[in-house]
Amino acid sequence: MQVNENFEPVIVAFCCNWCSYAGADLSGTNRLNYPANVKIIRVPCSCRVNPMFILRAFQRGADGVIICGCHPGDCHYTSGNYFTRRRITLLYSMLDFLGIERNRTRLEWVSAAEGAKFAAVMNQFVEDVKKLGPNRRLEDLRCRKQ
Amino acid sequence: MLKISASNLNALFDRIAEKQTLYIPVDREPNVSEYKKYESGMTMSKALNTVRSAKDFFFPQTENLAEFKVSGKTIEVKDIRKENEDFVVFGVRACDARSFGILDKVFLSEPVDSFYKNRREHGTIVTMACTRPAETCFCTTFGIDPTVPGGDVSVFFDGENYFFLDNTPKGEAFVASVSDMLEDGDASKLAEVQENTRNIMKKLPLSGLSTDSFGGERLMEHFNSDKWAELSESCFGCGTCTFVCPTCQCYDIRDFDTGNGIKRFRCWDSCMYSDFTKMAHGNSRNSQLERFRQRFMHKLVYFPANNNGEFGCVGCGRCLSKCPISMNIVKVMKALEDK
Amino acid sequence: MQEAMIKRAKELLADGTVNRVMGWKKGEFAYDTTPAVFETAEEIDRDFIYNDFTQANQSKYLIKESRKEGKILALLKPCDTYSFNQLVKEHRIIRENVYVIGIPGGPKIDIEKIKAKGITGITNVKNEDYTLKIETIYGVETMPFYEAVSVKCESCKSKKHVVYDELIGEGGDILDSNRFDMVEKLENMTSQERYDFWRGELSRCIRCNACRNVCPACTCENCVFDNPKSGIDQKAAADSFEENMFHIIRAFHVAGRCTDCGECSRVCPQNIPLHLLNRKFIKDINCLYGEYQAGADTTSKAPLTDYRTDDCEPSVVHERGAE
Amino acid sequence: MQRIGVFVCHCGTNIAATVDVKAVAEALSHEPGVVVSQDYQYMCSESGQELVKNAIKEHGLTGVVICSCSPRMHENTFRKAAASAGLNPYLVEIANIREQCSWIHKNIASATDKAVILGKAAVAKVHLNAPLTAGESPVVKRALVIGGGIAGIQTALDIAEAGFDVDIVEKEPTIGGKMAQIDKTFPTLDCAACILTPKMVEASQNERITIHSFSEVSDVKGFVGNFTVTIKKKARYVDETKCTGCGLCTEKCPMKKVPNEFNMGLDNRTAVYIPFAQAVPKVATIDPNYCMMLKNGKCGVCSKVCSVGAIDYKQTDRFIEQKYGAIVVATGFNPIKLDKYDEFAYSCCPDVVTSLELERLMNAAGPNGGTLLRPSDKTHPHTIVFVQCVGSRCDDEKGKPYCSKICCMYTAKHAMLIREKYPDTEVYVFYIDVRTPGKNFDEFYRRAVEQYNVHYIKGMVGKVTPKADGKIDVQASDLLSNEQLHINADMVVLAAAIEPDKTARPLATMLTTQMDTNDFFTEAHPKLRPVESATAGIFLSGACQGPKDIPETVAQASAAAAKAIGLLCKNSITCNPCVAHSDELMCNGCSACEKVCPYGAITYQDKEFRMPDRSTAIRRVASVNPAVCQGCGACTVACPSGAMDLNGFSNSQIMAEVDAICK
Repeated sequence: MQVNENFEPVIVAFCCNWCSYAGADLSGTNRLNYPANVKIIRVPCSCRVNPMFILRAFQRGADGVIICGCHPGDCHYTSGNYFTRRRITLLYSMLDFLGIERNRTRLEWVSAAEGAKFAAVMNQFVEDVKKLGPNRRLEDLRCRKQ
Repeated sequence: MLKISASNLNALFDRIAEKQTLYIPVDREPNVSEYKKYESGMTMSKALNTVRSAKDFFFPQTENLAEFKVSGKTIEVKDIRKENEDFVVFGVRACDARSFGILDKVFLSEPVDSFYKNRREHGTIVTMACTRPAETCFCTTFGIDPTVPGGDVSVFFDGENYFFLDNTPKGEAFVASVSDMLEDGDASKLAEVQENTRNIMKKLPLSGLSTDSFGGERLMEHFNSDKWAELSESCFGCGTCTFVCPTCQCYDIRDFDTGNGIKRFRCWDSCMYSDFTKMAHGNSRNSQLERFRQRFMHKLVYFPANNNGEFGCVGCGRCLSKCPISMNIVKVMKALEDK
Repeated sequence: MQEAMIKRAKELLADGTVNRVMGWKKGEFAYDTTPAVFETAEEIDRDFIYNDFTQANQSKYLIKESRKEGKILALLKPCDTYSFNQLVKEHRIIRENVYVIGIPGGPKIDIEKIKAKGITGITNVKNEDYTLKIETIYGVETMPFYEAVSVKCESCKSKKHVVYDELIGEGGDILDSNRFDMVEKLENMTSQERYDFWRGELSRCIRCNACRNVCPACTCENCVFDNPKSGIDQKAAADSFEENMFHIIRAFHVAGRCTDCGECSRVCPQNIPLHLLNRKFIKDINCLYGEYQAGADTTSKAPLTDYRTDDCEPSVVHERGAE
Repeated sequence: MQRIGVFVCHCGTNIAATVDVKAVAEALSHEPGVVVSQDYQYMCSESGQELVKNAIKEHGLTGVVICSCSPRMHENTFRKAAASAGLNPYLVEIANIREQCSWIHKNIASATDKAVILGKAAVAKVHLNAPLTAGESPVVKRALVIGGGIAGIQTALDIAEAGFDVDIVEKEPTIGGKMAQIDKTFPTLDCAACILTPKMVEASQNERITIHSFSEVSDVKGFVGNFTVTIKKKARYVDETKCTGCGLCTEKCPMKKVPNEFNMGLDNRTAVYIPFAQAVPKVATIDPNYCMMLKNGKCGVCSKVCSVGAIDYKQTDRFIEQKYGAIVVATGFNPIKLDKYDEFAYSCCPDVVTSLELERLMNAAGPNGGTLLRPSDKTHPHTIVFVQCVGSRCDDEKGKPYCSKICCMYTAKHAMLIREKYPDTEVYVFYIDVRTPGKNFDEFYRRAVEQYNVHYIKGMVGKVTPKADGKIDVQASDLLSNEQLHINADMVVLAAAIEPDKTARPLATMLTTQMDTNDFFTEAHPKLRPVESATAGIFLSGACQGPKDIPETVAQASAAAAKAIGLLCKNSITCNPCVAHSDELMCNGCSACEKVCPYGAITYQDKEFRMPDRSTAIRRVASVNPAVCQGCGACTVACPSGAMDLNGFSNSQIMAEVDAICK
């Protein structure tokens, strides 16, 4: 596929407060670079991420959405990320079923100690989304930037 | 009368479409038709009527009214109205053709709805006389003759040729614009076809339905009828009847925040919905009974009361076939008149 | 069958077991039937009908009806019993207030399928040994019964009544249905093909809410799409996104709760195969988290309120074959 | 109209080097609602905070956005500053432009752009922030300990020592638990009774401790600081307050053929009984399954001999209700039942015993007065085979997947004690691995091998077959020398796996605490909160959380006590205000939220509502207990109607952030 070098995707990352947000902080503390396309929204737990939020992001112009939470078994709230895993798996599967490109969505487990993983995941994700180009299948034309 | 043979109909369509947008009913599935923008090679549907009515052409389901550009703390209002382009809708049935008259009474009376007016002025309605009505048809109840379908141009089919009769100056202009493709023809067979159709209409199961019991005079009697509870009992409050109805004209106006500004749009609303006419104080009709009653009272009582006895229903029968629970205006009329 | 149901309903009314009967009422035509509540034997004698066209799932009405004074008789087809059970499980139906008689189910006929043959002016439809004899004002037409079977009955999942107080006729079994065939077919398409397919279907949506309002799983006091506070309320699909959004969120909200009764597709005036979205979730749940049939019982944990520590990762979606 | 203040921190050069802070402040000043937008060298410094406080007062701010380091660093700092200036602390939002912006990006233009967007998102969110007040919930200054084994006793003693009332609920007639049945303890070989019974007495004599023996928890309601527990005091047919424990009734009771559970059924007791001499409370209990008076109304001997009139055949179960601030679970363990292990002939051969049975056989208060004799013929065994890991580390469903942890050490103890007392006895131990982590544990095991010549054989016992001559054939493999062995044994001792007590699961349901698949209670965090359950106010003591030896159990018991004391010390608990709440008008009562709540914070009630159509209806609606909710938000997504929302992270707030980021 043709990659548009000038395409700067909008990436929304939902990070749980206890692991992944802290992991993102750690990658900052360790000065590990990842693209500025990624904007993080802090949520208490990955299980707070409602499918509505993900669709909303695509509607408003996001080109990729990634959810990060504690590793299974390490959830601050003991079971939140297990629910996340089921919900998000099903949602992503449905988006795929509707023909939305799979690589626009991702779920990753990043612990508070995994600053390097956070940066690596974001680098990879941004690259994958760049390859896909702008989100056209799940955008709201009314929201497209003029 | 001017005519074109059935085999040349598509050539006519091609010609019309050269100059303006043409919409014709086409089959989506066997005998399930919808209006489509004509593209060369499309075949006009033989189904009696489209699933959705033709009101969309003048009163679309959603329509942007204005835009507000927001940057920082400033708001700029943008008038997005623009003159529509001319278009032709071909194959409208008598019932739908009548529905435009009803919509006109709403949108073209003061204050005039400029969006509607704009579309109306630019649209030419070419109707098609019915020859094979369905059991759900009851247009004759409302004084409609499906064999004389009205619109700007009426088209009649005698089995071989389509005959054109212009009813309005706009219709006249339309016929003139394609007259080189038309030829004079013998319309003698038409009367027979029409008579035949009228006879079928008399045999239809709903042919005996009458509006005698309805109209503005009997407002309180019908409003207070004890039949509404039973009639509305199984209504789910969906908007199917209103959305397939050619005369339902209620809408809501909403603002959509695009992130960069606001788009103000209107969209169809349904009096069957629980949030219909919701205001700061709440809803004016809080039970499904009241909402259900509103819809039928509007069509059968309020509308004629305000419009010289004209009813807000054209008997197209769409709600009869599409209601998920098969509750419809015919059942309501029969229940209320049975006094 | 209709006679047996009427007889039993009248007995239960007479002996005071119930004070109302939920059934179907005759309509204007041979094929239109309306769910209705009967209060007297006379009403039943006059209007009660049960035939090849009584498709409507009555479970949802019982939410309201089971909260009224006295017990109501519900005549439930096998598929309806699943919806009923699910609603009992979600505390929406008060079980004690409903007397359930399991009645034989379909296959039911969809009049639209008859009309799609170009048959019109229908005055009567008779099932003569699985050949439909359709009387019309234009003459008599015939067609094979199976060609008119409604979509929801074509891939019937079960003839078993999962809840009842008594049965009329015989109970049946869970069937080995082919209901996931179309989902599978779509799964095997490319992403672009699937996208085109669904755009074609969902772009017809007129947001009449029939699918939602008929759905026995959609029983919210106030749907998020009607609630301005939800931030996603919408009255009409003003953009293709909103068409997708409505159907994705609706399917998601009923995921693990949808019994696959097929009412959504039955009532869609635009013939959108909405049940495929629900079936996709059901298929995924079955494949990924173990077989689960919503409504089969009132005690099991629903797949989305449950988890296993060794559940698969969402990457299964990304790793599934080529896009 | 909102009046929002934006404060952009330079963080020295940490932010300012890559983000044009002045441009960020300028850009955000144009956002709707923003009335002041400033930048400053160090916003977290005293003078930086002053800047914020003054702006709040001067501009009457209704919301504050700080663009600075991670909220994990200074969110509290700025919240406190806002509060001191009279602004609700939850009207402060942080845009993380250091860790998540300036430190990871090199390009000033793109880092600045991103900082502006993060700032806009925070402004959009703060528009929707609601002032939140942390609720207070009073703490009942009384603790409940469920289980009266060494764990429960230790926890209760520690809590009482700290000055709080504590109740022990024990299902058996006496406290003491498993440790009371043990003969000696490893690795010191001191007598278990000698160290346990003084503790039992101490507990009974402590004024702050109430022991409900022969009792069970039948219902738990409430939440941290305020549990209401119903305790079922089972009928023991003896008035506890009158019985002096003289034991005359037990001597005179004619029904003497009741299997003695304290001695693992190896001998008998009477129908009216005191489990063992040092029982606490030392009160007789009548076993209704055997008492002839209770069964058919004929006997009444105990009643006649009791000089204080304590016998009461008409006693029934009594229920008492008590309020507690904290609950400690100490339900302990049991060895698994071995009836499925036919290969070890446990069910058919009396000389194949479990380790706990061996404890009783060797105990001075046991069936044989401390002399080790074969149960079958009361002869002295000369060859004893120990089988390790019976049901532990098992893949099949007969056993348990985990290591029971204590078996290696007690087997070494048994082997050593036998060799010490009966040097003519050969002792074989078949093991998979010998696991001896623990202070002086490996030394202890090596003594068994080196000093006491216990034959440790790495290998599996395949089959145990009782022979006609009374001997037992033990067929085994020696994995190290790779040969098949047959040992002609007199006794076989099986180290049965241990499992949580059967009462644990129903209890966990009542307490809304979590359990793993093996029915061990799950701790709130495996490393950092090992003695707390995820449910606030419920603590875990001893083997109910996982297999443990005595010192570990006692350590954890004291730790659980310390946690409970920490809670009881408070007059009230400050609740996290960022909790879920349910909009009752929208709630369907479907229970989806309740099912995903890990804390049991959601309950349902039937409430009367005035409906939109002016009728009244009784509706089942969810309500969240803010003292119990921890604010994860799982319920908000489980709820299809959107009735559940989360303070501080509401649907509209998160969507406002999404919108701001995407536009």
